[in-house]
Amino acid sequence: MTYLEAIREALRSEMRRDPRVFVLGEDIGVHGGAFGITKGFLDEFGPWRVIDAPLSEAANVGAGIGAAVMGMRPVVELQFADFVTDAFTQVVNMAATFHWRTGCPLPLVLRMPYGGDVKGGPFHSQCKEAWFVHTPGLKVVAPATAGDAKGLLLAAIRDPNPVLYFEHKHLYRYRREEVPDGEHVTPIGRAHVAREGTALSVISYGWMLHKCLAAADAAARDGIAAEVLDLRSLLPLDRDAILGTVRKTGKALIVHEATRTAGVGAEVAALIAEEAFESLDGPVVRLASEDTPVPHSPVLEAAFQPQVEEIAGAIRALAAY
Amino acid sequence: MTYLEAIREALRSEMRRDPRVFVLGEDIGVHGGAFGITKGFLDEFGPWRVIDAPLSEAANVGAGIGAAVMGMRPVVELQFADFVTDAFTQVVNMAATFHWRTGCPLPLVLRMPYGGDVKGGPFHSQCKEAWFVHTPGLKVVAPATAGDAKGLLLAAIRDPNPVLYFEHKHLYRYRREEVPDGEHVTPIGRAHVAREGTALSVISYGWMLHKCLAAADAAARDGIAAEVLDLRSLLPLDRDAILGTVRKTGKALIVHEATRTAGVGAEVAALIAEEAFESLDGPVVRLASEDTPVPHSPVLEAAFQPQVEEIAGAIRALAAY
Amino acid sequence: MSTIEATSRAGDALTPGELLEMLYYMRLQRAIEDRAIKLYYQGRIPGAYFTGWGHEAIAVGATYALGPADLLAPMHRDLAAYLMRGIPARRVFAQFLDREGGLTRGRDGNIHMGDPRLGILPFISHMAASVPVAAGMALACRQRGQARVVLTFFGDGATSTGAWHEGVNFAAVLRLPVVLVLENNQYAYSTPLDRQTAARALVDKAPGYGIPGVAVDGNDVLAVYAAARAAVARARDGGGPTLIECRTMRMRGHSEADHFAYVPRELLAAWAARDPIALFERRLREEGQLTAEADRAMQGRIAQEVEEALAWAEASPEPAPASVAEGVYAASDGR
Amino acid sequence: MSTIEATSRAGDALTPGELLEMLYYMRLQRAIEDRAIKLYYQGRIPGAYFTGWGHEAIAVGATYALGPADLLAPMHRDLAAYLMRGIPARRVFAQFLDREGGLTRGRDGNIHMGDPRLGILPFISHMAASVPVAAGMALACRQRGQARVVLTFFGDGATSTGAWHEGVNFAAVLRLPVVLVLENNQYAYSTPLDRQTAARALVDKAPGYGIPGVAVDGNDVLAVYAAARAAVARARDGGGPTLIECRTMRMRGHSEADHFAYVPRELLAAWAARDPIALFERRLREEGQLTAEADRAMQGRIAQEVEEALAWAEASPEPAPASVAEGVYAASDGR
Ligand SMILES: Cc1ncc(C[n+]2csc(CCOP(=O)(O)OP(=O)(O)O)c2C)c(N)n1
Ligand SMILES: Cc1ncc(C[n+]2csc(CCOP(=O)(O)OP(=O)(O)O)c2C)c(N)n1
Ligand SMILES: [Mg+2]
Ligand SMILES: [Mg+2]
Repeated sequence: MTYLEAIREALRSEMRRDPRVFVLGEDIGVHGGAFGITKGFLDEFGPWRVIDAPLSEAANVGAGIGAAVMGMRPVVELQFADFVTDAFTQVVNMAATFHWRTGCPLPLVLRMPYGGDVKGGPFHSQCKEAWFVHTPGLKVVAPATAGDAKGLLLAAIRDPNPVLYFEHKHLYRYRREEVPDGEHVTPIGRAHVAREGTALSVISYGWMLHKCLAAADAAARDGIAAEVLDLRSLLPLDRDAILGTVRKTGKALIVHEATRTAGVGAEVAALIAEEAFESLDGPVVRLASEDTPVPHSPVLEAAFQPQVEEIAGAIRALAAY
Repeated sequence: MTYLEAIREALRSEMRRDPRVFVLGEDIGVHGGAFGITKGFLDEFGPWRVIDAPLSEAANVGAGIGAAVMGMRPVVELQFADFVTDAFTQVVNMAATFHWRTGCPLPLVLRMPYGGDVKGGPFHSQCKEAWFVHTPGLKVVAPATAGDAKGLLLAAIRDPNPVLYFEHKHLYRYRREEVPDGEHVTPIGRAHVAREGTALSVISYGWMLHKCLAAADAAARDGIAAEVLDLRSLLPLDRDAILGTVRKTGKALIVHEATRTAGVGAEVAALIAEEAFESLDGPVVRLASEDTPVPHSPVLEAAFQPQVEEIAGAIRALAAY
Repeated sequence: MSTIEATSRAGDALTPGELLEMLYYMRLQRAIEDRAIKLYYQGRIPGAYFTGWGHEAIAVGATYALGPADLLAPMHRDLAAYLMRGIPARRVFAQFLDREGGLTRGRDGNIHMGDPRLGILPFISHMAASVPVAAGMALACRQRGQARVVLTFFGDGATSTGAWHEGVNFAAVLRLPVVLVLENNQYAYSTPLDRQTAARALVDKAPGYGIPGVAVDGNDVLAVYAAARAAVARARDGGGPTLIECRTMRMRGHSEADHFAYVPRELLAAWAARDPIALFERRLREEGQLTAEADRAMQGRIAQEVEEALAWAEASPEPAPASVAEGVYAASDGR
Repeated sequence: MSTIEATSRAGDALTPGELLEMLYYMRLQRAIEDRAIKLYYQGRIPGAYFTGWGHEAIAVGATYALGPADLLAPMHRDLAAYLMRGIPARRVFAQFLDREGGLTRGRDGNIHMGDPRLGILPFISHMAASVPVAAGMALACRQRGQARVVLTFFGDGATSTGAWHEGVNFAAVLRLPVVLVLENNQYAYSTPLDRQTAARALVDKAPGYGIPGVAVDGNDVLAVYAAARAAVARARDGGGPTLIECRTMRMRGHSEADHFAYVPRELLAAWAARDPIALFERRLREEGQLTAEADRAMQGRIAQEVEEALAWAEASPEPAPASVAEGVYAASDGR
């Protein structure tokens, strides 16, 4: 099934399994959501579990928090992750600190359709996961495959903490994979070795993971065996997996779609430079989008984002270091 | 004069110099601001240049943007930097992208009273500068001394871009220094070597700079000559100064008050690990606040923040590496 | 237009015991705050200290209208509401002193406290941030078919925030069982009402959300109670939210560090003559419900409770520094 | 209550030439969008494409009330407003095609455009984010003693946002020269009005901000013009903001990708019979202001303009990939 279908199926199966789970967001009921993820949900679950909300992100996220305080398990859909800036206080101040202040759980999921290559421009394409990774009390996940889209959504819904689930819009229909049936839960905080290798470690997540895999294939034709690590969880990061792969290969290339400066790659690089320093046989290299807003023009966006060629080039350069 | 007085004097002198400069914020007129920075301004400049605004951060920042669009030079005071989350869309979407979208300048300053050791707790003490450092189109500065408080505020007001001016509340009255009279402008993007040394580089900013200097003094008594770099500007970072000091000493310890994960220190460490790798004689070490909200209890806050002892310990350990 | 001025008195529906209980909580709030102000000036309360001096009739009158299973999302001048819904005075003092026994165990300070287990949402600094959350709490009740009501307090300044607007609108559109109590104390920090809104009255905002609005004398505990009782009943019956504008005056500085020179002293004097506790005492005395003996007994009880509570709080330990990194994430949802 | 229903027609105050100019801009918007829809279905417009089909009377009627130095903060269904304030059609097409000749030079897409040099604030996606900015533009005029007015447009959905509330309140408190034009087209994407607000009418929000509110037929360009002209005059005279609710219907999908099955077809049919351009044409014909000859000439002119504009846009180059990192920061303020 597609990445999009995996999200839909995970959401539907959790709503069938647990009556506390419900969805809330703009245009998700009658219309089934801007991307059609909740199509058919209103008929199956009714208007109190599939809530068409007004155009008010702070209220919608806040209402999710309130319902979670009462023991429900809300899944709030942001129509585009970009609009979370209207709900920022609720996310980073109200939700993130709630358990720490009260000792009570806050089982809230925010579905964050994010990322570029959808001709969306600066306000429909952003990758701002680093903001939330810098916010203690939140968890942040970003599946790259249909299987993890399901597995991480199940884990997020069952987690007693606020989880930001970054679902990549370009992957919705681009990825189609076998997805295990039934109880397929991907634990939060566990990275995945997407490709084994020895020459260097390529660390990525989301849409860029697939470009990294393609670049690793290209490098393999030159005899370079790159290991590719899919982070999957961004907060908490899987320190053991990151340090493990770097200790194994001695070199790290970090690739993400978010803009470079102070992105998640900075944290990964810093972690490596501090804790795997003795294993390093080369600089910790980052490849990321340019430090600009996301351009609307496809021509510019292609120049903005890391491309397979560029990643392959960086793999070769680092391998040769 | 104190750090606080330096801010007041800089603001006042710019308002006298340039009729386009005005201040806007909650309680800044009749009352002179929560910290008294604009005391007397209403009398001197009148109600259209010292604007008491309603309790509405999005409107206040948005109004600043609108005035800047029209060629004014607004300085918007957030009562506490923590409340910028209510204005997030205006800052990161409207202001940050404005020049890029239009080619026109947006000379806006946001005054961000931030930081802990003021018994303020989780919603009056945060250090969230990294969010903005990850937002292309903004500039971010964080003076540690009264001189730079003045110099960077002059630079920020004269800059044609939106500048977030992080003024540390604990430093308001804690720091008292000679401040050069008149045209004393600290260029944005230039770090400052606050102490020369050869054994290792301690890189910091804001309130922690002073703890680093004290720790360096302590280490000096053990014969360790630490160089201390005051970043002053966080976006853009002074790459040359950072790489220069690390190339000189071969070791870097980064210290900040913001929480550790994905803080500005991560970017600095990543930069070093990528660009100064060959000069490194030891791991790039970060010392930062715990990954928790800022605790209100002074006992807990002391445990939360990096302390001089701890920094001195890290200096000794890294020097001995 | 749905705005009406509530003038009815509901005193008749309350028993003498209930009336005295209301007075007790008003006095208890005042007594705790009185004591806390002294602690503050002794430098024993870390950080800022906020009181609800002048707001006691609102906190007590509104909260008294709630049923046992109802929920509360208070603000920073409603101490009595916290006490009435089950938070003991000793934990309040421990909270003020940043002790382990405080509601937030030293994590947050002053009146930023609550207890979800008791149905009390803790307040955070960002004004009106509780309003959408209160709507969500009401939503959960509605989803489960529980006839519970959520009462939330906020200030005149808070009505200018986007969070307030969005939260009220959300509750109104979904006809959620929320009671919206506005504590209009004429100022938001130093900002007077006419710099906060150009509306003739804040209650005029109600029709813009399609909800009833009512303005009451916020210094008259029974008027507040009557309006809240009607709003609670309406909410419980599926009638959706009501906005209750309670008009009062903030009788001290914004926080105790604030000398509030910006407030005209005549304004304060005029309101001081209408102190909500004194007004209610006079009425109860005139109606024979507060005898000199009952009065003395209540005062004695309160004095003793305050001192015992403070002693308990002072004996509560400081939080352990070694625990600083703990408690950020819940390990399980406990259900 | 300050809300009144505007029924007056201001047509008398306009010359025949002005009336035809209004029709011209309404038709020009329609013609450009008509052409752009074809381009969209040919896959030549990258990303989403939004039209203002049905909104033309609002865009033109309100904008026509502005003086030469006035300012505009439009939304995503107001193409005519951009054109009337000086943005040439060729740059609009270049914007739609993401070309270097577009207003944002390919940086932003579709109608996210403007030109501060022409006094037009570019719209961004976040609904109502322009409203506080419009207030700030008006503030700058007020600070400089300029008698300029800022007119801003927003949708029914946008009124639910915190940004809208805060911006309107800010403008009202400072009595800034802002005209607030609400394009109530019954839907926000798939969300019908009764799921957006419980208010009897959106214009009922005005008294909550202490500003006048007026509701007009948004398909009657002269009714919109009359209301806007009064509001512009009031704003210019220091009377502060006015809320004008223009009632219309979104006649196509939210964007061209949306099949809007959620809109009852009878509703669309009812509004289709009241197409704002057809209504105005009929009136002008009946009153003899639009002769068959003038009509043909205007249609011809528009057709030619559209094709020339599109040709220019198509000849405009794609942005240079090498320029991708440029233009994030201004080097100087150019003053
Ligand atoms: C979003 C936000 N902005 C600013 C502040 C700073 N602040 C704290 S209380 C206050 C005034 C609150 O006024 P009001 O809502 O009327 O409540 P009152 O204190 O008068 O009871 C301000 C401006 C805040 N807490 N939250
Ligand atoms: C803050 C925000 N949330 C969600 C969206 C997604 N979105 C784009 S347009 C729209 C509906 C807008 O409705 P309205 O304001 O009535 O304008 P209309 O499109 O009907 O003219 C939505 C939900 C957005 N752009 N901004
Ligand atoms: Mg108040
Ligand atoms: Mg609409």
